[in-house]
Amino acid sequence: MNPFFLLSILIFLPLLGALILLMFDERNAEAMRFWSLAVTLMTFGFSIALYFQYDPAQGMLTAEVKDWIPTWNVYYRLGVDGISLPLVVLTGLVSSLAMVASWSITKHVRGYLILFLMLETGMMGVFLSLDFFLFYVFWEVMLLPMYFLIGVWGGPRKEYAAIKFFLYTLAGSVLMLVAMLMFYFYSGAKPESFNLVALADMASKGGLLSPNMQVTAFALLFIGFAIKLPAFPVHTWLPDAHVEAPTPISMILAGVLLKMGGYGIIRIAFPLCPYGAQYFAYTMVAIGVISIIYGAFAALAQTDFKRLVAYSSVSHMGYVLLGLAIWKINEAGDTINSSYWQMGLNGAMFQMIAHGISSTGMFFMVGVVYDRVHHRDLNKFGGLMGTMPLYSGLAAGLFFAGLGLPGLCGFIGEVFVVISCWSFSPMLAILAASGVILTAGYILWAMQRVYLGAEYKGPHPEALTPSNARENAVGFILLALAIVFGVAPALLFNVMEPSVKAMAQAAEAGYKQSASQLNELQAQR
Amino acid sequence: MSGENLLFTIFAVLTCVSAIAVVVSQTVVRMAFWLVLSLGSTSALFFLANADFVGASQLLVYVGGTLVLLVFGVMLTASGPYLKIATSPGETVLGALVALLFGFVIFACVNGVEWRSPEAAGTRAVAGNTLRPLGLSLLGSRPDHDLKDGDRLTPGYLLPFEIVSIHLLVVLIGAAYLARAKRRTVSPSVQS
Amino acid sequence: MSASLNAYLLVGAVLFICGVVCMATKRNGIGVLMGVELVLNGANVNFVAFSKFTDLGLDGQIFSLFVIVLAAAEAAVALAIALNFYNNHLTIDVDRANKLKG
Amino acid sequence: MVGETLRNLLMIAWLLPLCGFAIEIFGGFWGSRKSRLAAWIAVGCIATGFVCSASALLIWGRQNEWVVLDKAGHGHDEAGHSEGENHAAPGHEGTAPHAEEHKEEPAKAQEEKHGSVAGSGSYLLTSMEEAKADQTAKQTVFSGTIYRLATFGGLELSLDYYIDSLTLVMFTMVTFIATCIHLFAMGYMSEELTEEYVDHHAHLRNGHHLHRPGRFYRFFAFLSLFCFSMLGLVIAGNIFQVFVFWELVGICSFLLIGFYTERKSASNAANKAFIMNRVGDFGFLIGLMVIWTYFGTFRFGESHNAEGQVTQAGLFQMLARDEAGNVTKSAENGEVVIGAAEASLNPVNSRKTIPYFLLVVAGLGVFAGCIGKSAQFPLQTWLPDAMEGPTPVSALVHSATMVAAGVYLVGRFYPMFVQEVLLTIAYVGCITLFVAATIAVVATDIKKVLAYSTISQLGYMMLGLGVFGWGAGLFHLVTHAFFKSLMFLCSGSVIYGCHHEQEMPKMGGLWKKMPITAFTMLIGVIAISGLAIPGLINLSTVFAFSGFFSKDAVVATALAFVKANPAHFLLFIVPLITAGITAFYMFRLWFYTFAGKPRDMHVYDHCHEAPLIMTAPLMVLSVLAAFCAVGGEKGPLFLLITGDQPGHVAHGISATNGLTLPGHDAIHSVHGQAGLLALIAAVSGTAIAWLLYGTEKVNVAEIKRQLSGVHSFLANKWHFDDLYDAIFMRPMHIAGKFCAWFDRTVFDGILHSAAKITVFVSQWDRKFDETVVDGLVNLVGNSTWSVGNSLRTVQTGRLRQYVMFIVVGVVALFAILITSFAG
Repeated sequence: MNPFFLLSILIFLPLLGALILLMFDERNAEAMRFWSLAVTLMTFGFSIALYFQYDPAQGMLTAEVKDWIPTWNVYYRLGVDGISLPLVVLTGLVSSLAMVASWSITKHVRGYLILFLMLETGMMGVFLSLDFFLFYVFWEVMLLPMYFLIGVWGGPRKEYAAIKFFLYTLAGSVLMLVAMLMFYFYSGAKPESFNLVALADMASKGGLLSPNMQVTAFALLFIGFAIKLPAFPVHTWLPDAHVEAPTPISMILAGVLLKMGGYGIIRIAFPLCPYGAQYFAYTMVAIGVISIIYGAFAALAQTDFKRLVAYSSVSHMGYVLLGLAIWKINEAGDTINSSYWQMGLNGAMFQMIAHGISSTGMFFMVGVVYDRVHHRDLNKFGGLMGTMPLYSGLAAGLFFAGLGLPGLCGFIGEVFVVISCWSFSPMLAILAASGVILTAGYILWAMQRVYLGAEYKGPHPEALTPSNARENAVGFILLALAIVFGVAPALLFNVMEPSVKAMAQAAEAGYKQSASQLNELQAQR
Repeated sequence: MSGENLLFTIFAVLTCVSAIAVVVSQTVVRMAFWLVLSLGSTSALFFLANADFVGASQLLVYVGGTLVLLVFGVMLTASGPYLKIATSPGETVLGALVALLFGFVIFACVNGVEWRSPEAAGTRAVAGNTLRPLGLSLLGSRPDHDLKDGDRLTPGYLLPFEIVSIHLLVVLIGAAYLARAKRRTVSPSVQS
Repeated sequence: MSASLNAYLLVGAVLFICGVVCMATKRNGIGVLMGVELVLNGANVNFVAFSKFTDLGLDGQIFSLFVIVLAAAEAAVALAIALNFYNNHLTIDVDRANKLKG
Repeated sequence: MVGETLRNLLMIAWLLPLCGFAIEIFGGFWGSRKSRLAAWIAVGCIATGFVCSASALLIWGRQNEWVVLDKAGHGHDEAGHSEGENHAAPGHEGTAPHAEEHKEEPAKAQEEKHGSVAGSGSYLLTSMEEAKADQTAKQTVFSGTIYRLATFGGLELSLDYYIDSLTLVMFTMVTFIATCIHLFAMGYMSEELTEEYVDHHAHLRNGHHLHRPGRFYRFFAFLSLFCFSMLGLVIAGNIFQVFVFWELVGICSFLLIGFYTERKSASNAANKAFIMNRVGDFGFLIGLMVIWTYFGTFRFGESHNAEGQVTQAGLFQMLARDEAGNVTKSAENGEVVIGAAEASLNPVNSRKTIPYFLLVVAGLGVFAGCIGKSAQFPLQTWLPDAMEGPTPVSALVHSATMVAAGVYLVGRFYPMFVQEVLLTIAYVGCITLFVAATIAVVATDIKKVLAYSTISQLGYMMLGLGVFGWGAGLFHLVTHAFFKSLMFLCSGSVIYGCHHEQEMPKMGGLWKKMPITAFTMLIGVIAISGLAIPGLINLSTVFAFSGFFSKDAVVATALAFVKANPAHFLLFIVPLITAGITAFYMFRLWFYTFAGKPRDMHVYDHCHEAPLIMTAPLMVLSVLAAFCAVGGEKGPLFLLITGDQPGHVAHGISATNGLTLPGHDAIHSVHGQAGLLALIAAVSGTAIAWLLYGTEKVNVAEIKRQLSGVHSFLANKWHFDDLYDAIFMRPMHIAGKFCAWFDRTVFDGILHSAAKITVFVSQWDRKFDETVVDGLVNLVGNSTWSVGNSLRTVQTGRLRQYVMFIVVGVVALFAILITSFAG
């Protein structure tokens, strides 16, 4: 199939599916679920097709450019490269699995499914758009369904969580909007453009923004994306949103939405303001390290199972930020740890995918027991290994993946990021490495309290029936992927590495240009 | 005083006097009579002003049609006390005052404006036998303009003509609908 | 008194003022209608006079023709209304038709 | 070609257990809890692995014509006779019978031909096998890449293999012991072959014991996974791969310790083991980071491209050492030179040097991992707790193989360690061996005694490595693996026979009930104690079991070290004393358990000897425990292990400043002295044990009472657990609570107060809106309304008036126009 066409299909197929859902009989929830599952699976299938069509050597595959608002030079511009492709496939996968997990939703099924599919459209759009304006639109498109999905189908404090999520994300996107307009009006691009590829190209030649402007623009973008990531100290929306969201939405939230922060940084913030990125590199790494440690400590103290997993996300996403930013230069403006930085970038990208798998799995596993006993108090579990052996085995596998066990996906991302970090800052590297102890601590402790032990200590012990085929299927798929990526990370690295390398080299060149401009300015003074 | 001027003076005076008579008459029937007189003499004025077709129409339509209609109306409604509804003296005085004021305004306008003569505009004044040019202009051709400019055809009054035709049809139907005999639905108590 | 433009216009003015006063003073609905006819006629006289004495040309006559036709139509409808009014209110006094009073 | 064959064989041995694991865990054995099939699969896999490893060892030996064994013949002529005699002796870890056959002729033939070349075996690190035809015969080290994980610029991460004599010995040893233990476990775990297993150690809230289905298959699956991980660790050709499998053995250990998941103590112990290992791994990771950043590669050996050219030097080649064995320092900045061969072989890094202290950090980092894994001071506390696992696990994982991995790694990574690191290793080992031995003296749980003994012995190995006895430490590793697995299995047999009674005070006199166990255990005890009979055959030899030789080697190296560096005299005194303590507590264990009168008749009456499937491995292992080290440092095992020892080990390091490390000659010169001292210590320890526990003439309880302070100190394990609880666990939990609190109160507090401020502001805003803005609008509206209201009277509804108004209006307009224009 024509790849250009494929990209649009990926975005709009879920939306089309949502429209067709309107024709279903309201009472026939089962049919609607199957239809939505079929739509998400088709989308996933198309993303797989894209994966196989994509040739890592060709770099950015810009496709599908159409006029949208020609007066403002806004285009419907889609494209895919090694950075976005894995995330697109991940989106397809997590959506499908979350849809399978959505069988437990019985309230307003049609509305739920429609919002769900709209959400998928938004997510796909964010990862596929190459026009900043389009990106921004999809970013917002994804926000609303999420708000309703948490606010309507959530837990007891759903309104609070939904509003918190909404406000945080909105605050981020407002900052992003400001930065976007900076690029548009102050970029020196004539005619003014939102074209990310063109802007990145200009930036790498030093012609986009002046160094000082880059610092401002980067700070704006970074805060916007850090909220989504989420990084310390703007992470507090995450535990609430995760805890209150229904299981499938938690899966999507952890599996895909958090990745948008990292994706935004690597796709927009770094290429467009390399000087700003370098300016904030140490800050970013420090924030990453703090997120790792702080998230792990906070997770250690939780008694709510889902909250623990949520804080583990904060901790794990800290590695992403860490890996992205370990870019060190010397006085001359040359990058001195080029290979290590690329390793860090790749590791961060891998960590995003790995976290997408392990965290999705962990949330799903929490959801499975929550569906049965309707509580999440860690101190009131125990002995699930005896009553639900298969489920516990799968859960253990996924938790180990989150723990960063070799052979499972979490290890590669974490370790690659950490060992490449020394070249940037030994102290931060050591702090980041200490995260492995804390991670082991909270994950093992949680597992001990939930799965191990002689007997279940909470309410509704009779409801603890062995997991059904649907749940097992989701668990198996995720665990299998965790193993596959843990054993054969080259599957991803082969796709990502060329694009990441190109990005890094462009950023290095752009920094050098900006730095020399700055030097000239100072010399004139 | 030429014959034309004489005739004009006679009819003009007749027209004005009849019109004033319409105003001052107290009964509807008399008003109708004076109105016929006034309109008839107006048509004579039209003839004097070289507007023979308009004058004919005036006679036919107004004097022959409209006034008959009015007279019918008078007859249909003129039952006993309503035949003569007196105007209050105050209103009469007010009316006279207003008439005077308004008359002053119009007279002032008429006399205060330097009207452009046809010679100054370079056009031919309309003279005699207007039936043919009127018909042509209603059919879309303006002989008075077109002949002068030679090659330019203006649309004339075909479209207004058609609109008026339709309008008349609609009015016909509407009038028939409104005036058709029907039962009285409103009880006297509703009237206040 | 010569048949000049001003003379015609003065005749038209008299007709017009009479019509207006008629409208303003007659309480009989039919009387009001007659006032309207007078006003229209005054206008017609002016049109025709302009047609003759100015560069208005045929347009003046055509306008007066339209006015005549429309006046006829108006008269027909107005009479129908007057008759309806009479049927409903058992009077033709226009002062009784004050339902629109604010 | 040989390299590929070796690689393939070892990979089969390595990957088979993984296949076994997959089959056992996913094979649906939960449907038939009474089936032993899973166990047979596991045994089959690991036994095949053993066969492959043994054949690999043979192929390797034949390929290089047993050059390593020949080296000894050349180096120590006077030992030639005894070596020849020892050939006949059984032993040498199972492959010996075959190995000996092949060894005879080439060994003689080589004496003339390649004697001098073989002396520098470690310089033969030319790993591409077909590189030079004439060297092929003597090549002993093979390395290469199995599988690439990722490449970034010049950095490459891959799974590699690095095969030398140490790898092969470890492979053979691990697979052999694992096979024995698998077999033993089939008997030991047979209670799990049921649908209704009653766990007497897990109590439900209603006071009943827990009933659950048996998990026989799962145990063997975990064992197989462990074997896979352990072998992966041994074959690893780069330090990163070591780390990968390091973690994997850690998780297997976690799974196996926590095998009885229902027991709180078991899962606690599993967690403790894993987390303490992670603490060590934290250091390991730091070491990895330094190495990665400065060397740009993790590989031990050189990397090659498809044509066989060397593309990048390995770690071992990069660190150059001068004649004296010191690392080469740059003349410019005093930093250590990297990549002595060709600078271009290190394409990643522009750095050509590494600061010396970072080299120390890297070494200490890697060693920190070893501390965790090998339960060295200060991370030793997890190992005794790990005895919560089933006894075969203790035997395999927590004595013979996994915990020895730390020692193995120190040995493997030896070329990268500088003097300071080695000294640290030595002191850590020294402290560990003493602390653990003292605790073992007062322990009463049979497995705990063995656990502390393991820690102590691992300390010996570390000490040996630390004082430059590369061969001695690893030699002790192998011999210890045999006798300690033997003793653990014996204890397993006792526990099995006594129905899961582990407390020695309840035993006694079991000699009569379980003779095989008691006898094999005695062999193990003698071996670990280091008893020997000198001059049985002739004056220059001793007759002894394996433990004597290896411990002798360690002590001798320590003595040589102390002679060179008198300031560190403790490094010799402490192990010497501890040798006595070792003999004491081991014999205490044996006397306590097997000798004397039964102390608990209930236990005694129900006690019985284990079935053949459990005793057979005991007997096999006891033979090996006794004789595997035959010949001592001139015996085949030691020579095999040291075949590829790092180049600078043989000569020692004579530093101009800092530590002097002893070479082989120095060690050899003090060998007899050290052996005698160690023997005296061991004999005295044995004698005291016999006095206290064997004869029952001395009142042990009275001694205990008089030394109650010391006793409780020791019984509380030197209060390490309390200490760690106080300085690590509690602060960690407090920090966790603090973070959670901080999140809830501060961050959310800021958010909420921001929200409150917003609400407050909006309330004012609302008031402003309602009063000012709405007021204005209302004002306009109201005034309009009132104006309209006042004007409504104008709307009379009278037609005629309207006409009048129009007229008046027109006139008025006119008047206004006129007046305004006029004006």
